[in-house]
Amino acid sequence: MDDDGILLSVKNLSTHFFTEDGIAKAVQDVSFSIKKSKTFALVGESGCGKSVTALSIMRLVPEPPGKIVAGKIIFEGRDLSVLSEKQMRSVRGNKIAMIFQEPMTSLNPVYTVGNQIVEAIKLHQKKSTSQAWADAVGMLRKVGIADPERRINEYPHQLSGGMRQRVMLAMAVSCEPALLIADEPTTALDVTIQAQILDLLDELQKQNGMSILLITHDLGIVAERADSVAVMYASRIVEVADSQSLFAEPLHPYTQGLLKSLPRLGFSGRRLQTISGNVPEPLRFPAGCKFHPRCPVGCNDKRCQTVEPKLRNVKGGRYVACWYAKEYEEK
Amino acid sequence: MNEQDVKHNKELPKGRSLWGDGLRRLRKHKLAMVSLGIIAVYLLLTGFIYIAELFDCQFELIKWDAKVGSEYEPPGAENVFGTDFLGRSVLRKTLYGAKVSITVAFWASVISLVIGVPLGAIAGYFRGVIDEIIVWLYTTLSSIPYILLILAFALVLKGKTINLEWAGLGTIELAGITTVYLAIGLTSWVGICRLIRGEVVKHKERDYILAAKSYGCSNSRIIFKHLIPNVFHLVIISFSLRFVSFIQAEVILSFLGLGEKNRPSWGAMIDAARLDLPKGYWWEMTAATAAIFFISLALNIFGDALRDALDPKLRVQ
Amino acid sequence: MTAYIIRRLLYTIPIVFGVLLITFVLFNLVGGDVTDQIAGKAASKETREEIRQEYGWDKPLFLSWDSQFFNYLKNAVTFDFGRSWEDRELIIDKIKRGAGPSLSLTIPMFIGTVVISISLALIVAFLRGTIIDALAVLLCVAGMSIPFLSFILFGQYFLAFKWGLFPVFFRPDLSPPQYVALPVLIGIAAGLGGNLRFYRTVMLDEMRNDYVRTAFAKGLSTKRVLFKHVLKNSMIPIITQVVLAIPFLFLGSLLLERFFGIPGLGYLMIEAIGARDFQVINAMTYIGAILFVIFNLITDICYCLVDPRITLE
Amino acid sequence: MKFLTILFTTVLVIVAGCKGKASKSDSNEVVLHSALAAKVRGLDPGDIGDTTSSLVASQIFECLYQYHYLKRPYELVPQLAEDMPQVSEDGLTYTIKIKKGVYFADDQCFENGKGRELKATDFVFAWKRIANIKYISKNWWIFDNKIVGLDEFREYTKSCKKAADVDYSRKVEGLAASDDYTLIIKVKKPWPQITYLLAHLPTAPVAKEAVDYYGRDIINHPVGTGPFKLQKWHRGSYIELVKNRSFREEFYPSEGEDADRADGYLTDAGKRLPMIDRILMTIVQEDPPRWFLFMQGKIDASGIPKDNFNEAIDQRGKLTAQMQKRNIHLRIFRDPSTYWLGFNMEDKTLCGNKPLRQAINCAVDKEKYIKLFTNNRGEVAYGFIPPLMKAYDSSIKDKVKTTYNPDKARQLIKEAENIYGGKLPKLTLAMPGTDAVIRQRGEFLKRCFKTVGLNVEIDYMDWPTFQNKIKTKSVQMFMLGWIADYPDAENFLQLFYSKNASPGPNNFNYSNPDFDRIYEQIAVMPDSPERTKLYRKAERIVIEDCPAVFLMHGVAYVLYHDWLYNYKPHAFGYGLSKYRRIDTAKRADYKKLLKTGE
Repeated sequence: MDDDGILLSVKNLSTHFFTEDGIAKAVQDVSFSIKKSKTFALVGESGCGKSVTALSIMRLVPEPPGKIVAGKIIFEGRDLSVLSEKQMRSVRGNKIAMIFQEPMTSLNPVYTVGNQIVEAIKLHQKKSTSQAWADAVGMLRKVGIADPERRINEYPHQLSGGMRQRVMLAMAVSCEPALLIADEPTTALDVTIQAQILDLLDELQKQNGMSILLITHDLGIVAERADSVAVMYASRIVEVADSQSLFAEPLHPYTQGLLKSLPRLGFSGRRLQTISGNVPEPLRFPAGCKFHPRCPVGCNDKRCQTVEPKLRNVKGGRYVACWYAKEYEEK
Repeated sequence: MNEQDVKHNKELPKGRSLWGDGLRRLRKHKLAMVSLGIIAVYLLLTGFIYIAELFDCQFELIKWDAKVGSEYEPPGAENVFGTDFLGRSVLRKTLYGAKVSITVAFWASVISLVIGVPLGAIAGYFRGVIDEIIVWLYTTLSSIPYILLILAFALVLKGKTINLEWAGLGTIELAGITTVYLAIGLTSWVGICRLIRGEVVKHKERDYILAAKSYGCSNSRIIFKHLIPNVFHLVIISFSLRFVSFIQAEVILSFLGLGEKNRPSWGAMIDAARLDLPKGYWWEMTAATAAIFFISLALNIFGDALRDALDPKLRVQ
Repeated sequence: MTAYIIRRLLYTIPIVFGVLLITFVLFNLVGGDVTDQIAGKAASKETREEIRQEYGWDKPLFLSWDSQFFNYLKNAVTFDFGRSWEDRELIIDKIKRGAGPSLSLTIPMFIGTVVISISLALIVAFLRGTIIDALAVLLCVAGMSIPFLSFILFGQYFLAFKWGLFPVFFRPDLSPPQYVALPVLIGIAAGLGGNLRFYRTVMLDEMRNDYVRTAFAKGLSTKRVLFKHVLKNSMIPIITQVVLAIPFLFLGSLLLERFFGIPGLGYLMIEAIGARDFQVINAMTYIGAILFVIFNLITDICYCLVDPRITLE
Repeated sequence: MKFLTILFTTVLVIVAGCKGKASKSDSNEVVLHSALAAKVRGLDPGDIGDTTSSLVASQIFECLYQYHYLKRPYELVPQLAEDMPQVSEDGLTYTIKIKKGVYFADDQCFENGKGRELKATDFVFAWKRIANIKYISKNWWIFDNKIVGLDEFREYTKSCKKAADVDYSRKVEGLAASDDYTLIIKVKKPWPQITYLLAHLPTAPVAKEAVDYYGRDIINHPVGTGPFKLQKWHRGSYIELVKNRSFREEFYPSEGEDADRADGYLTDAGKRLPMIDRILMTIVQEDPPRWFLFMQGKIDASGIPKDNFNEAIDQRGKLTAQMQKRNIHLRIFRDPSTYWLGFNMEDKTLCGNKPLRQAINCAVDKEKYIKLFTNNRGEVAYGFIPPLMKAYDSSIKDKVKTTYNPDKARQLIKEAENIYGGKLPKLTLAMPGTDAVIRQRGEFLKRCFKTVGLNVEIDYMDWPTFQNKIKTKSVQMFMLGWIADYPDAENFLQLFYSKNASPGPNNFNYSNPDFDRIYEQIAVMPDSPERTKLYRKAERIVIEDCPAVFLMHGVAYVLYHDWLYNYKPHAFGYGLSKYRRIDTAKRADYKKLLKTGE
C-alpha cells in the first residue's frame, strides 16, 4: 500500500466493552485507510460497530466500560491511540471533527448556537472573541443558513432539525479539519433535507479539501458520494472496495444481500429481497463466520460454522472476509 | 413474570423482559446480593419475633425485658453489647427493636404506596379536574413542613379508635407504633404520587396505551393493567429507599415523644441512650445506631442496584 | 412574564387556603384544651370560661362569620397571630426574633452543603467508574445511613465536650459564627451524603446526553465540559432541590437548635409542640407555606433563566 | 453561580448583623453566670406560676416579707414591710407598716423616667389586679375567699366588658391604705398562713403606671423595687439583669446558724447588697450541655444531672477527686417535696379496694427507685409531710405498714381479687411526660408491678394532656409530686381536703369526713404544739386510707465553683442573687487550671 495519499489508516483496531454480562467485542480487528480529500464510507446495519469505530478514532469511547484493546490509528503519521489525553484534545475538533446522527440532541440546549461555535474556534485558534464571532457568522453563512447574524444568537430549540445539522457542520468545519467524521449525519432528517446536507458536505469537501469518513447504513448514499467503501458486519469489516466495483460486483454474501434489498430505479415492481434474521448481539456472536446463520451460501458449511475468515485481498484493491470469495472470483 | 415469558426468554435471548433482565443483572451484583441477605436477616428476625410472640414461645433472645446482669454493664463476654439502666441486655433490646422499627417502616411504606400510586396514576391519566384536585392536595401538603405534618397527624391519631366492626375485625385502638406508621404513611405519599403522576403523563402518550385504547380497554383496565405495571419499577425502587427514611423518621418521632413507649425500638433506644452518653455509656447508643446503619446501608445499596437494574434509561447500550 | 407571575400568584391562593384549612382542622382535632394550662393551679370555672372567651375558643369552629376558622383566616391574611397563650408574648415577635438565629444556622449550613456537595459531585462525576467514585458513593450511602440524632450526639460529645474544639452550647457572649460553627458542621456532615449522591446522579444523567459527546468531539477538556456544559444543564434538578429547600431554612433545624440552644424558630417550634401551643405552630406553618409557595414561583423563574427552552407563558 | 454569590452575601450580612447582641460589660463589672433549666414565661409577678420565672422575677420584685437568708428553721423577716404585722385580737385584721424611701426602679413608664416612691396603695392595686377576672391571673387561689370584699370585687369585674373597663379605685373593704405607709388587711376568718403568702412573689407590689403604660406587654417589662432590673431578655435564650442603682439600703445579715461562721457565710455580714453588678442567666434545657458549661466554668453553680452524678460524687457521697481538684464545692439540702403515685379515689376498681391500693404500695421498691433515678438524692417517703417540716413525724416509718414487700403485695393481691370478684383488670398509670427520663421510670415501675403479678399499663402523655386528664378525673393512677410553697405542712394537708377535689389541688379526689373535720380545725389555728399534733393525726388518717404510694422526699445536691461566695441553699427563698459575691480573680484562675489540668 502506498502511504502517500493516505490521511488516516486504522490498523487492527479492536474495541471492547467490559460489561457486567461479559465482554462485548464491539470492534474486532478492523483495518482501513482514508485518502486525502476523499470520502470513505463505512456501511452496515445498526449495532455492527460503525459508530464505535468512529468514536475509537476520536478516542471518545466511554471508558469504562469501553476500551481500545488493540490496534493503531495512524493520523498524519502519528498514532492517535498512544497520544495523551491532552494531545488528543488538540486533535479533536481541530484536525478531526465529528458530526452526529441526532442533531436534535447533539447541541447543548442551554447555550446559543454562536456560543458553541465560538467555543470551538477559540479553543483551537488564537483569535479574539470578536474575530471568532465574525468567523462563526461566516461559517453559518457557509453552511447555508439564512440570516446568520440573527441565528447565531438563537438557541438550538429555535432551529429546525436540518438547520441544527448545518450548525453542527459549521461547528465541525470551523477549524478546517483534515478529516470529518460524519456518523449517520442524515438518518434523523427528512429525505429532502438529507440531500441538502449531503450536498453541503460535498461542497465543503471541495472547498476545504478535507477527507470524510461517512458512516451510514444507507447504501444509496454510499453509491453516490463515497470514493471507497468498507462494509461492516458484527464488529468486523467483511469487505472493502472502491464504491464503483462494490456496487458492480459485491463479493461478500452479506454485501450482496444488502444490495439486493436496495430499491433501485428501473426495478420497480420487483419484490425487494431481505436478509433473514437479525444482526447478532456483540455478547452472543456465533462461532466461525459471524454471518453464517444468515448466509445463503455458508449456513450449512462446517468450515463457516467453526473458523472465522480473515479479511484478505482477493483482487486489485478489493478485500473480503469470506471463505467462498475465491470461488466467486473464479466463477 | 409468568412461565411463558421464561420459556420465551430461553428461545430468544434478545427479547428478555424488563424484569427478567433486571433480576438477572441484580443477581450478578455481588454487593446488592449481600445487601439483600442483610435485609432478609432483618426481615426474618422481625417475622421470627412476630411468630414467637403469636405462639408465646420463650426464646431467650427476644426476652428483652429480662434482667441479665447488673446495671450499665459494659460490653463483655457475657453481654455482647452490655446492659442498660435496668440490667437488661442491649443486644436483646436491639434485636427486639428490629420488630418495632421495621414494622413502622414497612407499614408506613405500604400505606404511602397504596395512597400515592393510584392517586398519581389517576391524576396523570385523567388530567382535567381530577388532576387539578389531586395536584392541589399534594402541593398543599408539601407546602407544610414535613415534620410538623407528621407531628400533627400523630397527635390527631393518637388515642383514637378505628371501628372495623363492619369488617368483623372489632375496633383498633391507635396507640404506640400504629399511630407512628399511620402518621408517616398518611403524610409521605406525596412524593410517590408526584413521581407516578409524572411518569404516567409520559406513558399515556406512548403507542401501547393508544393501542390499548384503540381496541376498547376500559380506563381502569388501562390504568391498572397497563400503566401501573409499566411504572412499577419506580414504585419498587422508591419503596426500598423510603424504607430507610421511615426507619430514621421513627428516631426523630421517638425524640419528640411520639414513638413506641412500652417496647424497645431503635428510636427509643437512641433517645434513652442520649442521656447515658455523657456518662460514657456509649454501647446502647452505638448498638441502636449500628442496627439502623446496617439496614439503611443495605437498603440504600440494594435500592441503587435495583434502580440500575430496572431503569431502562440507565442500561449500558 | 408579569401576566405569568400574576397568574401563578393567584394560583397560590387555593394552596395557601388549603394549608390554612389543613392546619386548622388538624390542630383543632388535636384539641388539647389548654385552658387549664393558662388558668394555673386551683383555677375556678369562671376563670376558665373567661380564658375561653378571651382566646375565642367559645366560638363555633366553622360556618359563621364569627367562627374560629374565619377569624383565623382573617388574622392569617393580616399576619396578626395574636399572643401565645403560654407566655402572652406576641407570636409575630417570637417569629421575628427567632428568624435571625435560625437563619444564621441554616444558611451557612445550606450553602456549605450545596457548594461542597455540588463541587464534590462534579469531581466524582469526573472520576466516574474509578475506585474513588465507588468509594465516594459508598461513603455517601454510609453517611446517609446514620441517624441525624446520632450525628448530633456524637458530635456534641466528642468535638465540643471531650476535645473542646467548639463551644458546647449557645452563650450570649459568643458571636454567631462561634456558636453556630459546630451545629453547621454537623448539619453539613449529616446532609452531605444524600446531597452528594443526588447531585452525582444528576450529573451522570446529564453526562449521558449527546451534547456532551459533541463537546468532547470539539476537543474540550473534561473540566470544561463538566463546568460549562454539564453544570448548567444540571441546574434544573439542582434548582428544584436547592431553591425549594430555602423556605424551610427559615424554620430552622428542630434538633440542632434544641441541642445547641440556638434561640431560633426550630427551638421555638419544639417548645410550642411540647406546650401544645398550636397558635404558634399554626403561625409558623402558615408562614412556612407562604414562603414555600413563593419560592416555588422563584424556582420557575430560575428555570427560565437557566433553560432557554422554558418560557414563562 | 451568581445565585450562590448572592446567597453567600446574605449570610455574611445576617451573621454580621447578629454579632455582639449581648451588651458588652466593662471588665471591672462582676457578673454572675447561671443557667435556667426551663424557659421563662413572663416577668409579671401577678401572673407568674412557674418556678423558673419566679427565680428571675424575684430578683426584680420584692414582697412585704422574705425568709431570713441564713437562719434555720426558716423564719420570715420584713422586706418591704417595716416590721412583722400587727394582728388584732380576733385575728381578723392585719396592720402592716411599709418602709419609707423605697423607690421603684427607673423606667420610662414613670414621669421623667425616674422611679417613684413605693406606697401602700401599690399593694392594694396589685392584689385587686389578681382578683380582676379579666386579668386571668394564675394566682387567684392565694386570695380566694380570704379577704373581706375582694371576692365581691372579682364578681364586679365579671360584669365589665373589657379589661380596661375595670375600675381599680372601687373600694374593697378588706384592703385599705390608711396612709401612704400603712396597709390594713381584713380577712374573713383567721388565716395564719397569710405572712407566708405575703412573702410569695405574686403578692409583690406593682406600679399602676407600668401596667397602664405597657398594657399586655407588661410581661416583658418588669418594674419592681428589687436589687436588680431587667437589662435584656432574649426569650428562650438568655436574660440579663443589672444592678438597680436606686435600690434601697439593704445589708447582708449578721447572724445565722451556728455553723455559718465556720462555713464563711458571715464574712460579708453588714455589707450593702447586692454585691454583684450583673446577672447573666442562660436557658439550657438539656442536661448534658448545662453540665458541660458548669464544668467549663461558664456557669457558677449547678445541680448535678443524674447522668453525671458519678462523675461528681463518689461512693461515700463526697465530692470526687476530680471535683476537688477543680475547687468545686458541694452543698446538700432537703427539698420540701414529696413525690407519689396517686390513685384516683373515684375510680371503680381502686376506690373500694384498699388491699389493692396497699398491694401497689408494697410492690414499689422505693429505695431502688431513689437509687436508680436520683442517685440516692432522696429519702424514702412514708407519709406526705417532708422531713424538712416542723410537723414531720420522725417515728412515722414504724407506724406505716405498707413498705416495700413483694410477698406481702402478693398476699394483698389475693385479698384484692376476692373483693373485686375475680382476676384483677389491667390498671393504667399515667406518666407526666413522654421523654426518655420518664419512660425509664415507667419501665422500672412496670417491672415492679410485674414482679408481684400486677398488670399495669404505663401511659405516657404530654404535660397538658396529663393535667387535663387529672382535672377531669379521667386517670386511674398518676405520678406527681408537690413542693411546699411555704414551711407549713398545711400546704400539704390541703391536698387531701375533700372540697379541694379535682379540678382543685386534691387530685386524689380523696374524701374522708374525719380528715376534713381536722383540716377545717387547723386551717384557722395559729402555730402551736397542738396544731402540730393534729397535723400528724391528719397525716396518719390519710396514710391509713392509702390514696397514694408515697415515693420519696427530694434531697438536692448543688455544686458551685470556689469563686462564688455566700451560696447557701434555701428551700423557700427566691431573689437570693443579691447575697452572692464573686471573686473574679479566682474565676480567671480556673481557666488556667482547665488549660494545664487536662
